[in-house]
Amino acid sequence: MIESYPLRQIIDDEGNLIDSNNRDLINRELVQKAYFNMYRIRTFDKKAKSLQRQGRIGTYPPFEGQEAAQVGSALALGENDWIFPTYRDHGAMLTYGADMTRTFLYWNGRMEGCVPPEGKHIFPAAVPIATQLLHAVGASWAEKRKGTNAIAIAYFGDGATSEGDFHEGLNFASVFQTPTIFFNQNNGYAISVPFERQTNSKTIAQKGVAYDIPSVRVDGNDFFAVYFEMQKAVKRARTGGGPSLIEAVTWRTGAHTTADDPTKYRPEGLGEDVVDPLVRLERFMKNAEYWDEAFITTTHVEVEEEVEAAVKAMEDYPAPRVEDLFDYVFAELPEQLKKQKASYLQLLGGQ
Amino acid sequence: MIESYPLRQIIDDEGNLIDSNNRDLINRELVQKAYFNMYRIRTFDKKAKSLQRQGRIGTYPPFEGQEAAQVGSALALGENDWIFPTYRDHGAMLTYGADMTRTFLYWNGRMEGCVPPEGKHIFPAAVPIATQLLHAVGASWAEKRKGTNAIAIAYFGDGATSEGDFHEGLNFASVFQTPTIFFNQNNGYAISVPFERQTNSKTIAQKGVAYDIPSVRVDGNDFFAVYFEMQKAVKRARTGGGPSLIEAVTWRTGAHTTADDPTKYRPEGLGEDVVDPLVRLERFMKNAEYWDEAFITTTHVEVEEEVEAAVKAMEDYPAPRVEDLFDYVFAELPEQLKKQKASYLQLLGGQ
Amino acid sequence: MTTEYTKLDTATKSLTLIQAINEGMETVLEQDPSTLILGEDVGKNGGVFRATDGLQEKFGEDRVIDTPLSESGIIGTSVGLAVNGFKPIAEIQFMGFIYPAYDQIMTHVSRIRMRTMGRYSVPMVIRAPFGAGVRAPEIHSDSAESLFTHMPGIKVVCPATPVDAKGLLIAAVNDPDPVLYMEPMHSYRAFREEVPVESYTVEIGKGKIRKEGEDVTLITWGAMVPIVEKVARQADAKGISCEVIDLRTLYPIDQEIISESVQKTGRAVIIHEAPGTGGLGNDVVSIINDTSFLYLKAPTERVTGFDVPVPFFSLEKHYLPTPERIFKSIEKVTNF
Amino acid sequence: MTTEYTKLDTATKSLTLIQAINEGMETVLEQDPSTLILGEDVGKNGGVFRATDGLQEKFGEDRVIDTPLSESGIIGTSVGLAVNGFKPIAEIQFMGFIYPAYDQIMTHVSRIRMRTMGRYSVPMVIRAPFGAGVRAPEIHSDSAESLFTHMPGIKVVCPATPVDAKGLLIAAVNDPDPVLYMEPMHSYRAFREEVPVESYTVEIGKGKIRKEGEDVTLITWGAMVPIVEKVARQADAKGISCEVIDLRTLYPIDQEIISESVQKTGRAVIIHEAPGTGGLGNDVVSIINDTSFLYLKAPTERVTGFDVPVPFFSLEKHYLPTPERIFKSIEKVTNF
Ligand SMILES: Cc1ncc(C[n+]2csc(CCOP(=O)(O)OP(=O)(O)O)c2C)c(N)n1
Ligand SMILES: Cc1ncc(C[n+]2csc(CCOP(=O)(O)OP(=O)(O)O)c2C)c(N)n1
Ligand SMILES: [Mg+2]
Ligand SMILES: [Mg+2]
Repeated sequence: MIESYPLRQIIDDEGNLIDSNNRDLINRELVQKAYFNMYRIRTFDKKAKSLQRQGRIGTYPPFEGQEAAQVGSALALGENDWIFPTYRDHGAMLTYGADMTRTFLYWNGRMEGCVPPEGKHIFPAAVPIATQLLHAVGASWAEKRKGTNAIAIAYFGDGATSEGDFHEGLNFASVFQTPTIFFNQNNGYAISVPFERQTNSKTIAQKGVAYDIPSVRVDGNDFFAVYFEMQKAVKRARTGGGPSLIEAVTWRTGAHTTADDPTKYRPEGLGEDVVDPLVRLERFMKNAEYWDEAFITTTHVEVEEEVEAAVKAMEDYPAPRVEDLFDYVFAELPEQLKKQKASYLQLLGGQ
Repeated sequence: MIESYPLRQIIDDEGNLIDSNNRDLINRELVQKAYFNMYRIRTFDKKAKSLQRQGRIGTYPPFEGQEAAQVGSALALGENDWIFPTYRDHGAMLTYGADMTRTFLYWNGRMEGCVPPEGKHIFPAAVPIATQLLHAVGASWAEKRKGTNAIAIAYFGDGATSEGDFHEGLNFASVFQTPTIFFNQNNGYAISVPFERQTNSKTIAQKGVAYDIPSVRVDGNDFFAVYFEMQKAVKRARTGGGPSLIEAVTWRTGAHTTADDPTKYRPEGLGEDVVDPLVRLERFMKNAEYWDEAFITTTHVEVEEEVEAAVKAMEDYPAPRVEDLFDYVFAELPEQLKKQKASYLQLLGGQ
Repeated sequence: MTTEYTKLDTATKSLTLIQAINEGMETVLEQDPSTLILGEDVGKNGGVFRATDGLQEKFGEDRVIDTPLSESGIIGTSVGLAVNGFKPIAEIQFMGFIYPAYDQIMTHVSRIRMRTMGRYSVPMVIRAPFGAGVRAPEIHSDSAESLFTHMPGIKVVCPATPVDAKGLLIAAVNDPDPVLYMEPMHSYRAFREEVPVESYTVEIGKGKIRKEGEDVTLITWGAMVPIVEKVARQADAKGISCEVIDLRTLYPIDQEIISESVQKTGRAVIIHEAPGTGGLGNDVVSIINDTSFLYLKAPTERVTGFDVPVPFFSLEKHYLPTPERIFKSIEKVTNF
Repeated sequence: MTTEYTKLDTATKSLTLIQAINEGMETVLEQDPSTLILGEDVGKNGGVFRATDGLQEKFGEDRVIDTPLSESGIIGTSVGLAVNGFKPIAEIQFMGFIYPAYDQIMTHVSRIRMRTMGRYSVPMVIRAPFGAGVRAPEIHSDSAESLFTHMPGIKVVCPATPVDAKGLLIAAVNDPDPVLYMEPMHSYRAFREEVPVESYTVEIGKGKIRKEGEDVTLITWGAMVPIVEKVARQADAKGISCEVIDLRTLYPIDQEIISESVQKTGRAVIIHEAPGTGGLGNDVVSIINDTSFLYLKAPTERVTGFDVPVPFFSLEKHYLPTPERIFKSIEKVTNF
């Protein structure tokens, strides 16, 4: 089966174009967008880890190593599309337009972190594994019913493919031919469980066969490969071709979360041969003469400033309101809840 | 995909051997066992429908048309295997050794109907769709752990393939290489929903690809095709080859249950071209000179007597004990339940 | 504004409960193009109980949708449809088959509004026939309301009569929040009532006094309502005047109707089908404890399903609260 | 025979709650070759909380099994293993992730013994960390006991201390019926206790008086126990003598320990983390109503999580019962 799903690549580990025919697909604008966003979310991720270590935010699941997959997929989307991410996809969310301050707030235990910018269809990160696949199917089904050409993308990990909702999501999408992209980041591990013990198939892509959903396997650390395969799937979805499954093979460089210790379960040295996707892009930029020191410097300065500002805004954010515990459960507070709120606020007030 | 899963057949609709090389696979004993069991469960099924119409049992889901699939699969099992059936698989259960009186009792709302004969591993029929697949995986996993060569078979319908438990079951079986046979009866409908709207794949067999589970598609109305494909899967399971998926393509001749009206949803005439599996077997017996009037007559008499006796035994069965409502919830009655039982029995006694 | 149907002066039709549900759905499908029905066998077949009979014919396959056999799928895709402008009415064929969708309901349906501070919401209705007494196979007869009244973020309603069935259905669809709409299977075709032809709503969160009385308050809902009413009349005949409250909404519960009645009678018996332990009856005991302690002349009684799984149907009449058990409890609170 | 650990005169070790759980599992894996552990990350990783630390190393991959990420799969295959001679100890990583397995637990785990009249049974233990207060992400902090105490056919236990943790774990594994074993995450490493080195059991179905008192009975379990004990001591200091009951088993509940205490004190406050509506607190109110009505000097109070989903962690301290809320209720029942 694995032969039916070769790993699609555009650039190799050294940053060389594998097939020179693809040269024309790539231009400066795209390369700079890729670099800017990958560098930006890498910086965010590093900052988040360091904030966690200092106790300034809660447990945090780093996405280091998955930047090409997250940026490559998010940049291929259009304005009116929908994204349904997991807890590890804040890189994709930020790229698609999520607010960075709010993203920090999310990891600081604030529900403000789930509220997307007005007009952006960014669903809050799904914590219960694989549940969001069905939401993406429903939201894109709604677009199809409305007759727009907007689509939805569901992000999920290799571990998520073991849950029933993965299966039910792909089956619904296929039966109703919804414009949904199932974007899998196979980062080799679900916490401590390696992909080989999660399932017995050699690829995730082949799972699309069960639903007759077109599927590909792509090098998830190759920004261009991800981006171009995404474009094909996006086009298929927009033009009535139904759902697609993309397996982006990548690697979780760090721990599952800041509370996890991968030395407990990951053989030493494993993954050391994986070339960091940002390094790979940099190599390509240098090889293909896209390297522009001025752009790089500006990017670094700009991103550093943005991240610092977001951290400051997060820390200066007004304290959570106790009222928020009650006010959003229903559109209107039921009588009982009103009483619970009033009596608790009174107790707090009296202290 | 459908080309990869041709419908395996041994005899055609006219009861002719398709490939004469297979002649030696078949012998009188097998033919008579097939006929006896198919005729027996057909008679049971007819009786059950008629009892339901007379209000002598409750709602009943007939399996008419699926006898070759149920008998062909059950006869391929060994003494110590486990079967995990659905509500529509009483034909397979009876063939594997379930008690007929108790089977009638089941459909008369009696839990006695769930108790298999001592030493027979027959799980009660699963009503919540697809849940039993996981039980079969667990039970066969237990056999593997014990080092026996016993296996388990899970029966399920086409509709069941849409549930998450179908997926989780196949994934577990594949990961742990359990000796499990997933035996699907694709009878064309899940209540009113035709197979084409249940899933978008042309076959159920191809769903095995998702787990790298060997899968075949077999003519489920051809007793021999089912039986021989089952034998292969059984052998694979017994010899450490892990799970198999068998799609037996068959047809639900009648209604989903006695409470269902298929004319509401099934196009007139659909399925009329399907040759009844018992007729097909009879044709083969006649063509291949296995027809033996004496055997047929004895079988009919014997089966009629057995069924009548079972009906009588069901109707003579001691009335359900109110105590049974309480006594089997736990190994030992908790205090509260003891009180509930005592006070209810007292109330009943006082009437 | 919600109009109590009793105030309507309008043409009526004699309908069973399930016909009233069907009419309610027809009404909202007509009124609101964003509504759609989805579930197993709801389309061509019109539902295994015929609740959606004729609706696909009238509104098309695009509005009344046969789904794959997949409860988590039905609810999970409904979430996506609901956040993106549609109002799904999802049918779960029997309440005992809602469990595969429990995760989606618990972690998403009920939480999306709160976690997004109102940016997203999922106005949807989940319909589910429930209850024992119709000689159904295993798992078809569960009463699972407690699993949802304990789940913050979803409302739970349960009509007992055709008039309430239509009005609560329309109210549930109009509600900005998710509503579980429980249908007492046993009452589907048990009796008829004159139901207004036009559209109306019954307010969610309000119980109804089905019968006034002075000595004991009987609190119940769903298929137990007609049974309790009957017992109440028998008790009256024996000189114990019973008031019967049909809760109609199980969350948020109408605390006032309970406390007012119990403060008047001083005695209460709660009757429901689900097992007593963990049953909603305990919540009602708490409400009485909290609001009416000093009025109580006797400890509150609960008459419920026993703490056992709903049995096979040959024993179900012993599982369900019987008139005898109810009456015994009425006597007990009266003679305390 | 069950031996209350207090009767043991034996060597002890100072352990945290999670270490005691680990020891309990080690004990049963040693004692009974049919036991096995399965779950997500329980093997090589030793569990995300290290509850199964070292066990795979000691007992092998065949006894301590890393499964795919699939809760229904874990419970469903455990059913098959259990009916065929094994005793699975299934870990659900956090109680908020038990919902995908709810169908398997509700329709099979809890019903197999009854529907087969005892021919098949599923002696298995489902372990699940639960509760808020540890700054965990969404869905990681649910207290879902009511969804299981309302489910006939399964027992529910919840240790509050290391000694109970080990003893209840061994009892749960030895029990012929399925047991949900709830682990108060917040107490995992909060304190230590001297725990007997040898094997012992704590009887399922028996609560424990953690502190004696005369004026008010405080009833609680899990991570609330140490908090309630502390409030009780403070109340004592202010002249209100509090008795503290740790239920330990949530089903079948120890009615006697509740009624005896309340009949002595005449006042009760129930404290738990789950939302009040549908919470187990209501069952306790019913037990008091049923057994001790005439002894009551004040309506029973409940201090619980509010009727809202467990919030993001910045607000969780407001969601959980606080010492202030508990003390206010103690005063309320005292001054009634
Ligand atoms: C239903 C459910 N079960 C368990 C968990 C606990 N959990 C959180 S992340 C995770 C592993 C997910 O692995 P994968 O899908 O590969 O995504 P990754 O973390 O590698 O991005 C687990 C088991 C959960 N969040 N939800
Ligand atoms: C979880 C669950 N959902 C719904 C049902 C109601 N139901 C009973 S049988 C059935 C159709 C099953 O179709 P299929 O799997 O093809 O089996 P068949 O009845 O054709 O043998 C449905 C929807 C159920 N029993 N369990
Ligand atoms: Mg992963
Ligand atoms: Mg079928």
